[in-house]
Amino acid sequence: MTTRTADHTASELLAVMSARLLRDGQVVFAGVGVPLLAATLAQRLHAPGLTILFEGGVVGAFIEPGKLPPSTNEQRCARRANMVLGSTDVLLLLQRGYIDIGFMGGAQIDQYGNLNSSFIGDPDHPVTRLPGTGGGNDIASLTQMIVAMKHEKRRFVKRVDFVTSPGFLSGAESRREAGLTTGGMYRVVTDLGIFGFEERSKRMQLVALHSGITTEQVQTNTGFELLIAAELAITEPPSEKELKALRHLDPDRLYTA
Amino acid sequence: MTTRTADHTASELLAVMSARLLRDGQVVFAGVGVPLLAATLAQRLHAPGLTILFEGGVVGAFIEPGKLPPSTNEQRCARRANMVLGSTDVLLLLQRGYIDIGFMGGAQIDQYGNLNSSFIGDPDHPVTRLPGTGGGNDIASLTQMIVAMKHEKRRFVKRVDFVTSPGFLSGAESRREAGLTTGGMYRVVTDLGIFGFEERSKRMQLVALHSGITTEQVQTNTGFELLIAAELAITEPPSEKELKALRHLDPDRLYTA
Amino acid sequence: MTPDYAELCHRTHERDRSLREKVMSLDEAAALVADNASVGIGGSTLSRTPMAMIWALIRAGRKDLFCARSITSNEGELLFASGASRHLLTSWFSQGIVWGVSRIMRLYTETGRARFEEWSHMAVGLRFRAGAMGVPFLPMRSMMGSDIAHRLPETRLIDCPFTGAKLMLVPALNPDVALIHVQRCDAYGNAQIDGLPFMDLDLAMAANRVILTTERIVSNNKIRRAPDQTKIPFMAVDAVVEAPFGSAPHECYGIYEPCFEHLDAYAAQIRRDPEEGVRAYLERYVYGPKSWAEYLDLLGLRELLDARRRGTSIHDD
Amino acid sequence: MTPDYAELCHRTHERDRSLREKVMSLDEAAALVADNASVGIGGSTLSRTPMAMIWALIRAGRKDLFCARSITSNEGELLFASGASRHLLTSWFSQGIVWGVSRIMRLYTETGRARFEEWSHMAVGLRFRAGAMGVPFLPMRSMMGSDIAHRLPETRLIDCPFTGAKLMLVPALNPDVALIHVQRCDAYGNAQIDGLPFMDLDLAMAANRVILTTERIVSNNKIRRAPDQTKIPFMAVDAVVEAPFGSAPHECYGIYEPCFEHLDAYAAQIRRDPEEGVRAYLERYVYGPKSWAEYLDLLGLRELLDARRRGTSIHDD
Repeated sequence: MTTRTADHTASELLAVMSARLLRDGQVVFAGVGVPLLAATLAQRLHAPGLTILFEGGVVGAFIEPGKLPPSTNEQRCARRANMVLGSTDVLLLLQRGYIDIGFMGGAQIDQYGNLNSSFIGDPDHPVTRLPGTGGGNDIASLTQMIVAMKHEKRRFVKRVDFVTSPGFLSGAESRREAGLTTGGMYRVVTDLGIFGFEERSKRMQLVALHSGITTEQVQTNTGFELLIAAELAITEPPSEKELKALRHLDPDRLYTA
Repeated sequence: MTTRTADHTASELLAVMSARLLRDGQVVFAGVGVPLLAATLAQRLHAPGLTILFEGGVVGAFIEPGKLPPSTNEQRCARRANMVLGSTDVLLLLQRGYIDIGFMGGAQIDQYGNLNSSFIGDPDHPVTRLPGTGGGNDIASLTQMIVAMKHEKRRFVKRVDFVTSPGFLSGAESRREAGLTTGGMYRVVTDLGIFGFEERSKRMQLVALHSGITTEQVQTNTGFELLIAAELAITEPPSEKELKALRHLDPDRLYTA
Repeated sequence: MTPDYAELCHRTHERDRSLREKVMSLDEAAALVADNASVGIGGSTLSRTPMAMIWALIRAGRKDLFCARSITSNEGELLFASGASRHLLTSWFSQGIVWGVSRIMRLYTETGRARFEEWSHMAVGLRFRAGAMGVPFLPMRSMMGSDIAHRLPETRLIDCPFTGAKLMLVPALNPDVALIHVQRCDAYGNAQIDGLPFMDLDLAMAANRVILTTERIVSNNKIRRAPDQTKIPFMAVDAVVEAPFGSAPHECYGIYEPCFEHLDAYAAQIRRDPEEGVRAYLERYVYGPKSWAEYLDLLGLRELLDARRRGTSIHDD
Repeated sequence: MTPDYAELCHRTHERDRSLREKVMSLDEAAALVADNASVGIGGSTLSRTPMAMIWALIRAGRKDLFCARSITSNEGELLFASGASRHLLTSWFSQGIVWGVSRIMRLYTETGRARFEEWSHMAVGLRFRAGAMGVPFLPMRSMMGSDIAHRLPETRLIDCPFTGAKLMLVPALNPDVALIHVQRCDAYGNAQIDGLPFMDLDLAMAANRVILTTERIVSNNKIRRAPDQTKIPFMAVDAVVEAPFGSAPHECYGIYEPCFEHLDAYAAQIRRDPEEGVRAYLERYVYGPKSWAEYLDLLGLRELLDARRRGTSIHDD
């Protein structure tokens, strides 16, 4: 699978497409990497009143071009923010209902939007021990989610090896029944397209293809049977303005290589 | 009953006698009025390493002579303190076990050291609605207590009309059984003497008489049968040095009239 | 009282939480508070009392507010006597220990004209904190065994599922609106608080709407130069009102101390005749003046200057 | 794990909580931490990591520490590789997202040589907070339904006694000792923290002993001029160690940023050969130097100056 074109990298595509999903006035809790970059991009381009929060405790962040932090717990995140809070307290803002969108990357996702960032293989004898949840579980449990990730068959699986961050669990009402009465997966953005979740079954559903990508291509790169929205959209390719702004933010290609 | 002598007022006696009970190095949570004054006096006289906390959120307070605050929630309490905290957090220090002594005044006390500062008479149809607990209930529930109050028969009753701040409840193990597994009444200081609590029954016990006061006088002014310690002490009258320091702290007689 | 979680979140989602200017007048802010609303009042006793906002609500004729405050001083007397509130939740209610037991509180509660609902100080704080955290309760270890808890059917005594120990659970308190006075905030509502914060941070996050009064509105740039000094985030704030001496005759840490002469005179007037004393006070100081500035003029420049001289001294160490 | 309350209070009462000087050397402070102790580590990821103290504990040959930290970077790799810890509780463990998945973490956990106990970030925070509050648990609304909770027998899922809703209870975590690095504190341990506080305030109050390292020891007079800037009270602190660049090669807000070149080189060395790479690193940077100053000299003045130049820029806005 290759979506890298002469014009932009897959990561750039992810950042631009996810940035477009954010609306002015929203309050967005963003993880490090593409989410931080995309939220900052949205803020610079079409959503100046977007409020960005970071897990490190930053409320109303303003990231400086070329000074992207290596995690959301660095002083670079806090510079010229509106407020800094303790880590627990910033996560409690999610629990109190202050956040519109949680926005993060994913290592492995399944048809119900459950994310795994803990174990590949049997958790007791893992093939790979991944870095873990961080605030991911909290964010995914407590608010509407956008996930940005590269589209690979091994990452889009029928059932994740381990539910680190809950999507719709086993679908239908199971999330609510587990005690998670708010939030849930809203969109998954990949380098192939954009995905929602069918209302009743809560199964992943292709809602938009990126320009030049076919439904077959997406299905081929997905480890479970995809639902396809009745009205399937085609996204506009990243504009020059978007890419220019993005590259201005991340000139060292820290997150967009 | 009169204990006002040419030398000092009853409040001054209370302040001096309670100050003497405090030891250097202790951490004392002090209420407004005589407790604040006595703790500050102890700090000036014999316990320079005494740490004073106020309900308003002050840790390691240093009160200025002549600038006693009208409550422990005023900026005068915070001036040159080591730390200020939120009200809830300073009370949580009690719950975390950081405090050696809780120190407050009392409106009405009973033979088990229960304090009433809420209702005189039937709580549903009170003769007098008093100002209430403030942090009193929290302090008395969570740490060893010293109470300083004027000795009057109507204030020393067999059973308080209402348990605002728990002493030993109905005595013996009842405090522990109610869930209060730490703390309890340590000393009651009045203008007649000093009182402890008998170890098993948890009934109030006279442990020291102020100079010139008789056991009979104390019993006459007490609404329940007092236990008398086997070795009854006689306190030293307030010294000139103590009274001078006290009057220096409260020149306007805000709390020592 | 304990809100359904989805409903609580829904109320928050409905609010405009974006970075936007929300400066308005005392009267405009008063219009955000409906009769019968539950109102959390910031500060404590004589400190950072949102007096200007309470003053505006009484003038606006607000009725039957359910008010909650950590410790209540004579602002509670004015709320009762004006009819703005007939139900106050607090841990302690009197003008202040040096002025003795409140005659107004006694008059209203002993005759059943109003209710003083008593919780321990920490319980009030933990109820706001539970509200701020978005949880339905918090556990604590006081109020057990006392008669206070017996009068509060909303408490629960449990055996800890981890240790078996007895614990008191207190329910979240999420007021419809919080009134908080601060030293400074920007036009978006990013607030800095100096000195004793009391329960204001939890109260702000617990409430479903926050009205800030502030001694001074500062630039967002000033806030963003020291984001670790921000105590209340703009997201939580719905109205910003600049009200100099907004706590007078109470104090505002680092700026002014209480107007003690005024408070002594008030106390004496109440002592002489509670009902008539407070009526006359309301007439003269609350209903009488045409504006907050005119109210301050009645307090008197000499006393305000003296309060300010005493208050500023903490910066001179 | 959840302590008996009387025992918890007893441990606190036994501590000398008086206002006293407690300045000591890194080695003296390291002697306060026993093998097998539970250790809470302040800061998060690359920020305000108490690196000097961790460095001193590894050099002192400490074994089998149970460590807990909000988010763990390469200090966790050094703890595992040195044998100082074989059990780390955290929400995320890798050097940092830009360096990929930690090869050391993988090596140790996948072969069962050490344990990475994973809780959600908020759960770690609420466990410290419960510990700080002196309650056995706190309720929360995440971790439900996920596989994380299934691997944690210490959690409890309850029906809320107030609302009937499902809630997750997480138990208090009261480490034997907390290691916290701050910008400044006085000789008594009154600490001021600039910038992101992470979980350090709760951690300090939760722990049964606190060791502070500080960029600078300041006078108690300076602390008392701004008591509302004190974040950790002296009462909670048992040792104060002055350690300039005490978080290097990590950062300390407002003073220096991370030494990125050093961290990149470290990552490359680990990538080439995890086992040998970390061994060589420990030899050169931890066991090799005679003192903290000599360690800093190995990091290199040029890189420290550059880190400082980048770090101080936040004060220039």
